[in-house]
Amino acid sequence: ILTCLLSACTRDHTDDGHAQTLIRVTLQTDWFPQPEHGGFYQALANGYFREAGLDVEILPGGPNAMTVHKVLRGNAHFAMNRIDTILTLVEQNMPLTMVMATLQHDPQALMLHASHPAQSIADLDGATVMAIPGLTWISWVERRYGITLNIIPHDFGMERFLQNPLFIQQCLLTNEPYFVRKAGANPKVFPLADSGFDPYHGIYALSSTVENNPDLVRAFVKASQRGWQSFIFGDPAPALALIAERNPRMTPEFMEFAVSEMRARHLVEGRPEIEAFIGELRPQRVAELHDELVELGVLKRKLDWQSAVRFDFAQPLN
Amino acid sequence: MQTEVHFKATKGTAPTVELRNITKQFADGPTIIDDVTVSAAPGELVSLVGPSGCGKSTLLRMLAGLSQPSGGTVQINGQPRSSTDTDTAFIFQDATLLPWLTVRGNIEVPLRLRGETRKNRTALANQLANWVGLGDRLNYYPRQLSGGMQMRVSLARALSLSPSILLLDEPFGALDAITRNRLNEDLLQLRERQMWTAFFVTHSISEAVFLSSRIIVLSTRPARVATEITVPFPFPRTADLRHSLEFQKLVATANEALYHHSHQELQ
Amino acid sequence: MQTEVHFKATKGTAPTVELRNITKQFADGPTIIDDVTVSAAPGELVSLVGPSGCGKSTLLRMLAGLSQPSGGTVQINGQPRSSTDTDTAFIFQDATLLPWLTVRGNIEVPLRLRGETRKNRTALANQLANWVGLGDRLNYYPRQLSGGMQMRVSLARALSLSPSILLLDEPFGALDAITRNRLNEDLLQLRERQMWTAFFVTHSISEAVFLSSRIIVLSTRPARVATEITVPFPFPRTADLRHSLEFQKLVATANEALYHHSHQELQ
Amino acid sequence: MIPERCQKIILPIAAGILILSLWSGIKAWFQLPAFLLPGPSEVLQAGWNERHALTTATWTTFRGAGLGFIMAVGVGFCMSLLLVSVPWLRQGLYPYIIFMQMVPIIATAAIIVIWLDVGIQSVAAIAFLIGFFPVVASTLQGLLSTPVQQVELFRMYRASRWQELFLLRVPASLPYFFTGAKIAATLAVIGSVTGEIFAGSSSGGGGLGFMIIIYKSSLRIPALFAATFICCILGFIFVGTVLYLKWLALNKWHDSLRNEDV
Amino acid sequence: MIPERCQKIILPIAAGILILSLWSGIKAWFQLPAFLLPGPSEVLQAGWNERHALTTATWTTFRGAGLGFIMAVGVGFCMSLLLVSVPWLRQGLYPYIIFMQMVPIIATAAIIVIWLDVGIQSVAAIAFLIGFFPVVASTLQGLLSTPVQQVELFRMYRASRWQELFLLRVPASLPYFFTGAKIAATLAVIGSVTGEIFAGSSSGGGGLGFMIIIYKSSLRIPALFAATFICCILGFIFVGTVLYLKWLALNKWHDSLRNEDV
Ligand SMILES: Nc1ncnc2c1ncn2[C@@H]1O[C@H](COP(=O)(O)OP(=O)(O)OP(=O)(O)O)[C@@H](O)[C@H]1O
Ligand SMILES: Nc1ncnc2c1ncn2[C@@H]1O[C@H](COP(=O)(O)OP(=O)(O)OP(=O)(O)O)[C@@H](O)[C@H]1O
Ligand SMILES: [Mg+2]
Ligand SMILES: [Mg+2]
Repeated sequence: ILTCLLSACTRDHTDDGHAQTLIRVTLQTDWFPQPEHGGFYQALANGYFREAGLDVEILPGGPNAMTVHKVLRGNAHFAMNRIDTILTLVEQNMPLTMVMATLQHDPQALMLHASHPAQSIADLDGATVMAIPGLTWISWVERRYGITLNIIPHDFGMERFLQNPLFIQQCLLTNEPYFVRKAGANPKVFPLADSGFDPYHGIYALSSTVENNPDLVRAFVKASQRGWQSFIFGDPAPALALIAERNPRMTPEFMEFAVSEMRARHLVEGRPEIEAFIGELRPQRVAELHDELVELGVLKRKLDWQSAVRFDFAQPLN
Repeated sequence: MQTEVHFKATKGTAPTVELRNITKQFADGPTIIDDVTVSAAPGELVSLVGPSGCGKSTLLRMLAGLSQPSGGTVQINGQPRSSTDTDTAFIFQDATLLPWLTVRGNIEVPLRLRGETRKNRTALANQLANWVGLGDRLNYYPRQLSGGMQMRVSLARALSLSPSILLLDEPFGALDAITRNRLNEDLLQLRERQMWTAFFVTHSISEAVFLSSRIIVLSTRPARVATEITVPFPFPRTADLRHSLEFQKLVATANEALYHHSHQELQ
Repeated sequence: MQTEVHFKATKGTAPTVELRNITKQFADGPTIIDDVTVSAAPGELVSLVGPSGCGKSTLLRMLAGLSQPSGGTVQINGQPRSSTDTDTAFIFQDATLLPWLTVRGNIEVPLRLRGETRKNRTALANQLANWVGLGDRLNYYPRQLSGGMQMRVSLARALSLSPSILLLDEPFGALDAITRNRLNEDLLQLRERQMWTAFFVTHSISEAVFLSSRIIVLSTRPARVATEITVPFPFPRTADLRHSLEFQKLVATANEALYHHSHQELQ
Repeated sequence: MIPERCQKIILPIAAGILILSLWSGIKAWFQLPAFLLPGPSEVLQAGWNERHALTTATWTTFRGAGLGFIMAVGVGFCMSLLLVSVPWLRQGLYPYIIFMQMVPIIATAAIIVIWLDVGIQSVAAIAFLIGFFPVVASTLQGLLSTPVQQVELFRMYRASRWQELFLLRVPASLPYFFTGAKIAATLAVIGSVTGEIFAGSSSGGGGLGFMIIIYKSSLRIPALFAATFICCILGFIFVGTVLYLKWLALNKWHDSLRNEDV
Repeated sequence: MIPERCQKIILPIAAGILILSLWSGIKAWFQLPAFLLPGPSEVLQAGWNERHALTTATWTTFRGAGLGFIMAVGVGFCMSLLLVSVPWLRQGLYPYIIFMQMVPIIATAAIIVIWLDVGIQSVAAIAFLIGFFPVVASTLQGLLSTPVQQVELFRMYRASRWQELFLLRVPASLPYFFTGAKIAATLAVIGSVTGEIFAGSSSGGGGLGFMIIIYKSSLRIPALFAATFICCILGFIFVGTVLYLKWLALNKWHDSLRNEDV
């Protein structure tokens, strides 16, 4: 049932060979259109998908949008998530496979007021943090630094941060700091990546899609890589225009901030020291993460993680 | 100036109705009715009189199948009554009108339940409303009616069908003497044309004498048949009967009987 | 075996009550009451009789201040009535008991409202319940009472205070003749001890003659004072009065008057 | 004295003005910044600036809530009829209807989105789920509260169950039904907004719940208040409609509407 | 025939078994994996595995919901009394009570939490806000539906407003009140869970709402179902209590409870 839609596409593909017809592909993002999705919009705007024979539709997400289920039910071909989530899902026998990275580094961070005495996450023992309960990083940092955090659920707002000089909340590097600064606060951020918790953000699909349609996946990955390449190193304007069109609340100023933050922190292409390329998934990093997750008890058992990630789709662009 | 009401002729003939050795007790309370046996021949109108609270309404409710006797049986044409087997009209002690329906609507209720066509319903409701003197109040809601008017609507409603059994629980109690007498006479006329067996609860002995062929006097705590008075006047009766000496005499006798037999413990 | 009820003595004396040129019209309807003027001297009991639906209850409601006349005034001791100025007890045409209270609770309602102590309340409720023949039903809920019993509870409730003005809307209509007569007599006795001015609506002319000093006969559509009958019998009256020839005669005359004056258009 | 009709308009307006000045007063007194409590004028301004987005959003929410509300009232009403006519069904099923109602929207939303996918159908389903029980609870109570005497009257005339239901119990239960419908109307809007928050999507223009999340996550509190305010007005329209229908149905005969001068 | 008492127990159990087998049946028929629809046994298993966390969570939620419910019923009841006694207040304020109900919690959550801080008080406040209106709507309708004749009786005896309210209108409105309370009981648990989503805390063990987000964000669907199921049971206890109190208050005199054999 799940792949019904997909197989229809496939037949389309084989019947018409390399004719003009484009293959319809849907990409489910994890939030409303925003610069963090820039590479895909860039690929769309600059026609990279089209050139790869794909007619890509990018679906917006939102808080609590159950994107995984969309993929599982075959309503979306590709979706975004962190590798640690994918591993937990695979642990529950969900047939998912990650095919490329979008971000080499985790954009999540903790946001504090600059005046806050803490200098790193290690100083936060016993602190109250507004975060999404149940996320992997919480147990990670607790374990890593031997601290306990008092988690209060995230309300997707920043009013309480502004109100309370000792308030700490989970944020995206590219997002909340901009707004609170604009509201007059002076925030500082502790990127979670600094704690060693640094999962890939990536694109995943149903394992069956990956196995049955490697060409489609390859084409999609390649076009996406091109999009990201152009977005980060070239002119992001086409993507930003598209994003602004679909999400009118994206102001140029905000998007500029987000893009500059992504560039400055090398979120997409990776920090120089790891010598990665855009879209790359590296077995060693996945293996390390997997082991740590098992140790943390986030994963209850060891997985055959190689089957959850395909490293061969993303190749360096020449 | 009475309006003639053209009721439908009843299909069958009136049934025999019998209460046999009825006793009644509510849950954990005392026995209310103790071994009451009363019967009405086809087409007969039997009056029930007795002190307030003795159990008259309860007897009618059992006749209607709305309440089950604790002992004894209710028989109709010799068969035990099941609640749905005979056309019965019941004029409750209080009018029990539906507050969201107008006079017309309330009178039409039984006809609607019987699936009568709109045209028939309207025609009959008009006639009946005129008959009870409410022809100009057809569109009033119950809350706009006086107590007596409400009872008259209830009467019209009960007679809109041609029931086989008619149970009347003080239908004329809230009416002035003149309206009451007129309706008494009309009821007697109706009796000639419709075929029903009726039980009639009243507190007016003269009304009982005028209308019925037998008067059952009940005693109280518990209700028992104290005495039975046969009214010998032949039918059809007319208004003039009331002025006859025999009538007056019988009313006096009946009053005596009621006084002696039913109110012992109250005196 | 009547129970003596020891009512509190009324503080003041009974007031004069007057209806002056009262007219009444409901919203967009016809005129119901047209220029009715009636008065009752202190301590007098005035009966109102008239055809069903003529406007008797409406008149009482205006006397009670529950309804405002469209024209004319209600005066008490020469002052326009405001709805809260005089102790008034009203026995409604239907019992209007509170379904969640027992007989005792219902009788006690006015006493509770007056802030009577629990002890006094209980004592008086017992007496009154005995008086209306419901001494053994004190813990019954209204739904467990017969129609007549409910009216008697309503009567006991009305008399639990010693009102200055007593308005009775067919209080005995649902009672058998014997209970009715007894309560009539009790009411007359009470009248000697409590000081109230009363208006009494009834459909029984003999009851009206027995109880009141004047009978107002109303006509209908609209209600007007058709005629007034003065009852010459002196107080205190006893049950024997009913058997006197004068009494019977007056009842007959009054019936005639009612018949001639109030029912023209119905005939 | 002021005529009654005018009072009914003047009093709420007066109360509104009072509330507005209280609002401004509190803001001024505690010197609350806009992100905690924006002033009325800021909200108005933000609402005006966002008018295009908010108009589409309102329309989307309106459809979701309307659909959910109509379903809640319709299905709830039918369910009450069913439950009152079939006692064993009532005894067997009623506990589970209560049960179902307890499922928190956040959990339901997740499951509903999984089953129905994101979109108006999910939003409507959530609004339906949340408004359904009040209708059933109220209407059922009304249907069961029909005076015994009236029921007996119908039994006397050998009314079919059908007739007893539609000619007697249903009209007698109307005051209760409308109370339930009023509650459902309130909950429909809030339900659909909450539904959008948890299950909404921006495709096809998100609804008010979607806008609320967007404003909240970009710290545009005056706009958030404006969107909230529109939710209120929307709900108000729903409730107003119910109240008007109630008036139409009951004013002729029911005490509650002649009792207004208590 | 089976005695009535037994029926009241047997029928719901039978229905329960039916529902369970339907559930398993659907799962088996469509071959649904656990993340789409976990089977009853999986849910049970997950619930058992999580029993410690869930027990504390249940207790937390219970307190929040209980407090919120008591406040909703208490304040709602008092508010109805106030609104029925002061007509101009009713006309002026009622629209705003409806209004207030429409505010999605997410919009006010920040303010509530800033004022009251995270913890049971905020959770209860949110539960209160959600359950308040149904009580007011139902009770007010009941208070206004008192038969005119009974009101007149009290006026006759020059009952004070106070007496009219407490000796007449309040008892007369009980059937309506309990309907409202029943709805509020349903909403209290939902409210508390929603409250925890915005104002919960992991210290002192988060409530069921908190657990639900955890399970949801880590995609542990069977555990999510188990937590939801406990919400239902909790709500059931609330509603059961209300129904029992209703029975105590009404069985002596009200038709709805003698009508059960319809
Ligand atoms: N709210 C109302 N709206 C319109 N008409 C009304 C209203 N209340 C009463 N009436 C009319 O007023 C008239 C008098 O009613 P009322 O109850 O006073 O009669 P009554 O003399 O007490 O009759 P009964 O002896 O039958 O009790 C009736 O014709 C009735 O239809
Ligand atoms: N549900 C009940 N539970 C207990 N007792 C009841 C119930 N219904 C009626 N009774 C009792 O049954 C007796 C008879 O009542 P019923 O209504 O038959 O009297 P009645 O003869 O019609 O009196 P009335 O002339 O006053 O109408 C009364 O004593 C009453 O208290
Ligand atoms: Mg009776
Ligand atoms: Mg009257």
